Amino acid sequence: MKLNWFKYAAPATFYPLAGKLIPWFALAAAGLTVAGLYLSFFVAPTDFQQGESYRIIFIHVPAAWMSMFIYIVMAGWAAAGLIFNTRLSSMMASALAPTGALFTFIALWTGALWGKPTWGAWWVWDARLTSELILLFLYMGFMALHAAIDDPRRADRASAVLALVGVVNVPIIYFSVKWWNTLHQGASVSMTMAPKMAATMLLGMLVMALACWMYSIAAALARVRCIILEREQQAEWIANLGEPA
Amino acid sequence: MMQTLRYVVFRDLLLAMRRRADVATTLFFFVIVASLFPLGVGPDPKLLRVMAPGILWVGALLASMLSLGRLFAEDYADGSLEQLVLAPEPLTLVVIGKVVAHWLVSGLPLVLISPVIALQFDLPREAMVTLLLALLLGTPLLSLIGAIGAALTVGVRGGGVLISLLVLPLYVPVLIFGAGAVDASAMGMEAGGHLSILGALLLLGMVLAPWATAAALRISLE
Amino acid sequence: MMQTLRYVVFRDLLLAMRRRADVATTLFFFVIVASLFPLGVGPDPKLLRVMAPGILWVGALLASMLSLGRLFAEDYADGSLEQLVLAPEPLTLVVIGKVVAHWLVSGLPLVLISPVIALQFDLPREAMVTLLLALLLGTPLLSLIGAIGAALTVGVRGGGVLISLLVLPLYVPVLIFGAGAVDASAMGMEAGGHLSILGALLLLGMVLAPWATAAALRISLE
Amino acid sequence: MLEVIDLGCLRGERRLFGGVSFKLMPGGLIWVQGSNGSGKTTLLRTLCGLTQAMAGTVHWRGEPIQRLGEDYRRELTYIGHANGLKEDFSALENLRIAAQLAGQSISREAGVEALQGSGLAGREHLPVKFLSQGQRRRVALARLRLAHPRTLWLLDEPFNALDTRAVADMQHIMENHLAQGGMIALTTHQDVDIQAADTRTLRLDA
Amino acid sequence: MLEVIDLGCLRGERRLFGGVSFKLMPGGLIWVQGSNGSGKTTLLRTLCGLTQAMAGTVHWRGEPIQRLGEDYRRELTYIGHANGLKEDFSALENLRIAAQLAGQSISREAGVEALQGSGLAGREHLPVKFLSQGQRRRVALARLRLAHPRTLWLLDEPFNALDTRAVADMQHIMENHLAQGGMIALTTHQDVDIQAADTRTLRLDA
Amino acid sequence: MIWKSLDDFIAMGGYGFYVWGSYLVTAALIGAEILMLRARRRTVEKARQVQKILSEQTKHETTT
Ligand code: HEM
Ligand SMILES: Nc1ncnc2c1ncn2[C@@H]1O[C@H](COP(=O)(O)OP(=O)(O)OP(=O)(O)O)[C@@H](O)[C@H]1O
Ligand SMILES: Nc1ncnc2c1ncn2[C@@H]1O[C@H](COP(=O)(O)OP(=O)(O)OP(=O)(O)O)[C@@H](O)[C@H]1O
Ligand SMILES: [Mg+2]
Ligand SMILES: [Mg+2]
Repeated sequence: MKLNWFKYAAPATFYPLAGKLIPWFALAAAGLTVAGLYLSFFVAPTDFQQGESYRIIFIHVPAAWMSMFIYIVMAGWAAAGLIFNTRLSSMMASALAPTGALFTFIALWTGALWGKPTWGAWWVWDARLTSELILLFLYMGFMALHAAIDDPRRADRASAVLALVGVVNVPIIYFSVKWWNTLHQGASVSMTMAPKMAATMLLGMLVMALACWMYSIAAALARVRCIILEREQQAEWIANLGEPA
Repeated sequence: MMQTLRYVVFRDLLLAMRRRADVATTLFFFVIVASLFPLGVGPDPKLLRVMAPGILWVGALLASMLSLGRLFAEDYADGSLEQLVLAPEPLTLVVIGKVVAHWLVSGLPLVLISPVIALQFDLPREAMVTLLLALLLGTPLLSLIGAIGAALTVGVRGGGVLISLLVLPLYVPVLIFGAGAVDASAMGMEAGGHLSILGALLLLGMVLAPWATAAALRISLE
Repeated sequence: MMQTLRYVVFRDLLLAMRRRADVATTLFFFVIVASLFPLGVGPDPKLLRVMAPGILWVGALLASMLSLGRLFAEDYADGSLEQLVLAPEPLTLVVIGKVVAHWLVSGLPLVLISPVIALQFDLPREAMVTLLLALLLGTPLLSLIGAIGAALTVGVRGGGVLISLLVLPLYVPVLIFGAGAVDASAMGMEAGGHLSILGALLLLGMVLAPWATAAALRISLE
Repeated sequence: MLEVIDLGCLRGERRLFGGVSFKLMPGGLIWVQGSNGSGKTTLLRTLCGLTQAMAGTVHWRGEPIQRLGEDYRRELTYIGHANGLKEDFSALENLRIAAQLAGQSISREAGVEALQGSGLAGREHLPVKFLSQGQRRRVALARLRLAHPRTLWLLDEPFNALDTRAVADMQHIMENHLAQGGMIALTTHQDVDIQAADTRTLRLDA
Repeated sequence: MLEVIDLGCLRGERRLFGGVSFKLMPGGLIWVQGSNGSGKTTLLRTLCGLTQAMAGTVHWRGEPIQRLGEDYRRELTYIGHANGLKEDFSALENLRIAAQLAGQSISREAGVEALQGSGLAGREHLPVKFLSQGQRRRVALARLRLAHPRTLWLLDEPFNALDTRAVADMQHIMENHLAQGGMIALTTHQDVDIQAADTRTLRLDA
Repeated sequence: MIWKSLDDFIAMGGYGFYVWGSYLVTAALIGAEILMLRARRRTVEKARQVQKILSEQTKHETTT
């Protein structure tokens, strides 16, 4: 029987490559985190309005950014998998989802912890908060659908359709929530920060964001390696991989 | 082509007629959700008037979502979905037919009964008209979006609950603009903006959703 | 006897574990419904605080109701309900087992997550405790009542929606006393009265519902 | 021991069968025959108490089965048109759980053995939803291979979807059961030749 | 006209079959054989395009069926394990709607006739949920009795649950179809002897 | 230096609970993800090992 082995070829070549890349990204993530934390806690000055509570920003904003970026990247991979029928793309998509959901949760969690001292409430139904919450639901939907379908190939393709529908919807949701919120008399507080962000603050935030990037890449690569192994147990190249390290 | 569309709509409507209880039940569900609220919240009329658009729309959302199970799951279980997919017509057409039937059975009745419920909540007359229009634009959109979720969960056991996780977040814009329109109108403002956005979303949905649904169905049947 | 009970509970829990998504999904459904209401009604925290008990209870009602489909319908469709009825033990016992499993899967998680949602709506601390207690008493009652409806609609196609028609009116007392308790507590009043009525209803339900469910099942299988 | 007296059944406004009487003694097999729709399934369901008869009674060891209730069900295995399997459970789990609920708890090993005997070796742990039509039927029928089988077997088209080897196997199992004093009421449209001390046929559409 | 080239299929991690090749010409019958779980259903579903093959192609009149799409489906009737009937519709409604959707609209009379031919006289208007297992199968198979049948029939265990008379009837219908230049791919565990110009068997678990 | 002492650093100007609550939970979650990845990796490797042994056995059996 002749199988379309070229479909499997991609994971076979990617697997060792990913293995080599992971340590570098992990290292970069660790280094940048140390640098970022140093900037956030020891260099950045105290905010004259919010006091020290603002230091949550250094984790909150990068996490919020990541949550959105990762969704888009994930949908991109899913689309590639759907269109070109490449297995690796779909695997990348499902490898990204948990990390994306994690950052979404972190953004929500840190936001809530920031909200209590600044607004006096853990949660307000503000546009940004609400759309972030919905983003979490979208991630959960993606993962739940993927988990609910047993045949991995089918699961890949079904959840790819969902991710694409979601990507069309995320901007719509974002703007609708924004508009919804401003049309009403509005929440009693809004998210305005100190007038001008100090340069060091911005720098700290950027370094932390970069660290998050590196971490996400490393985590996604590590997960995709697991997925490859799980799904391609039968393939010959896996049998020839040799002993695990 | 048009004929196949007609047959599919006819089939699903006939099926709904056979279980006449079903149509009534979606309606009833809507009415009950709308009536439970005053029970849960208390009878303050001012408060109720403010809450009314939101409650009505959430009720419509949930009612529409609950009836999504009927869209493909039963056809899958008894093997007639296979036969539909094997029909010598584009699957998109079949999907459109089923969505139309779904809307006629579970969307339209809500639109028609909504004025009565609006009365219960003492909504002003203009708000009532806006509510009717908004539901007329919004409920087909709910059916269209819901069809994608229903197709994705076909054959997935426990799909009934999963569907809600997939579909409810996607319903959010409909909810916001729908409730926003009624709200604006209840406060004496212009609701045209909201309604035209709803209309635009509906157009977008009509173009994209059947196609995505057909793709999802094919994947689910593999 | 106890053994059969254990087997039934074990079976249904294992089934739920196999579709792990299901448990999480009921939970998420609850969270999503609770989040939809603010989207419909608007973000005013004062208004939301007033509505919170109602919203939470309606969410719990719907989540519990949605998962009723799993109770008997699937067992009926695949023929295992017949086998359960033919088990050499009283049917009431089997029913109790299934209700317990249903509550563990779809009631208990709601109770556990409710404080988080209460936080979102900014409920005061005492109201949160009352909410927890009320849900702890109320959700088993929802499962018990729901089982009767589920048994009555077994084998009735499109039963999923019909069930809501049968069950929701019966849920109303639970809703009223449940939301009432939280409401009272949020306004700084004593919630004990409401809670003890809930408790009494629960006792009544535990005695009557399994028996009624068993009878309904026998009739449905004829 | 199973005595059916003048059993009759209406469906809708249609008389399905009437005046059905027979006795089934230990070691006895009754083959219910009849064309499609003649009421074989209805008869079997009545025999196990799932359906109420319109006329006549079913006695087990001299007592009406309604009165016996659980005591009757404890001596009976019914396998209907539907397999009664949970798609998400593996074959082994399905078998063990079905046995437990029927009060015939079995060990893991016994379960694996019964499944292997049914030709499902290597698929004991595969969720049933992945099994083919015939393999599912085999899982359902594996209950009949357990030690200490129930006395009375009511089997509705047990050979449906089975391949020829599996049919022969089942036939063998039934013969064994009968030889050990069991009783079987059976419907099937296939021609099988089960050796029993006391075989009779009952035609419903005669 | 139906040409299958080197078809292969994996399920889970299991190779179901591979290297399946055959040609089916007008008047030809192919009987797919194999024990339970050998992949017969999977093969038939692949032939009608419901399942994607892992390897190999299926050609119809020289073109791959994926490319033909609707044009292929217009020449094919597939009847699977599931009957595809709506329980709430009567037999007649089921038959007519199935025919309409398949692009073979028929009149009421033609429908009644086909059902009566299937031995369902007097039950044309009964909701399918009241029919017996075999009667349901007959309703599904009544599609094969319509005038202007499709060229290619893919039948998965068509004789399941049918009584002997109905099996003989179906056999006759198939022979007619083949005599008129139709093609049939069939799976069944029962022994049937269909007369065709060109009969071949394909064993999947050889 | 912004901080006068370790206590001062931990107190975060009275916002310690919120700031550390954010950072520690984040660290815990990321740590959990890493651990879960490790565990997943380990199970996969183990499964592979078993598979390998099994396939070698069958190879052996077929050759003898
Ligand atoms: C649960 C609560 C919260 C959530 C879900 C949340 C979510 C988000 C999201 C999604 C972003 C990125 C938006 C963008 O880049 O356009 C963001 C940025 C930001 N958030 Fe939050 N947030 C929360 C609470 C807070 C609180 C309480 C504050 C401060 C009082 C805050 C301050 C900021 C700031 C300053 C930014 C950066 C804005 C920018 O880059 O333009 N957030 N948040
Ligand atoms: N409500 C009803 N009205 C009229 N006839 C009915 C009704 N319900 C059931 N029937 C008839 O009762 C019979 C039920 O037969 P049953 O299922 O017992 O048949 P069976 O002998 O097992 O057939 P098969 O060989 O096809 O399995 C069918 O002929 C059916 O048409
Ligand atoms: N995910 C999976 N993992 C392993 N095996 C699988 C998986 N999915 C399906 N299978 C196997 O694929 C086969 C499917 O067979 P198919 O339904 O085509 O059989 P069949 O020849 O029609 O059998 P029957 O005569 O019983 O109808 C079964 O043997 C089943 O065990
Ligand atoms: Mg029968
Ligand atoms: Mg098959």
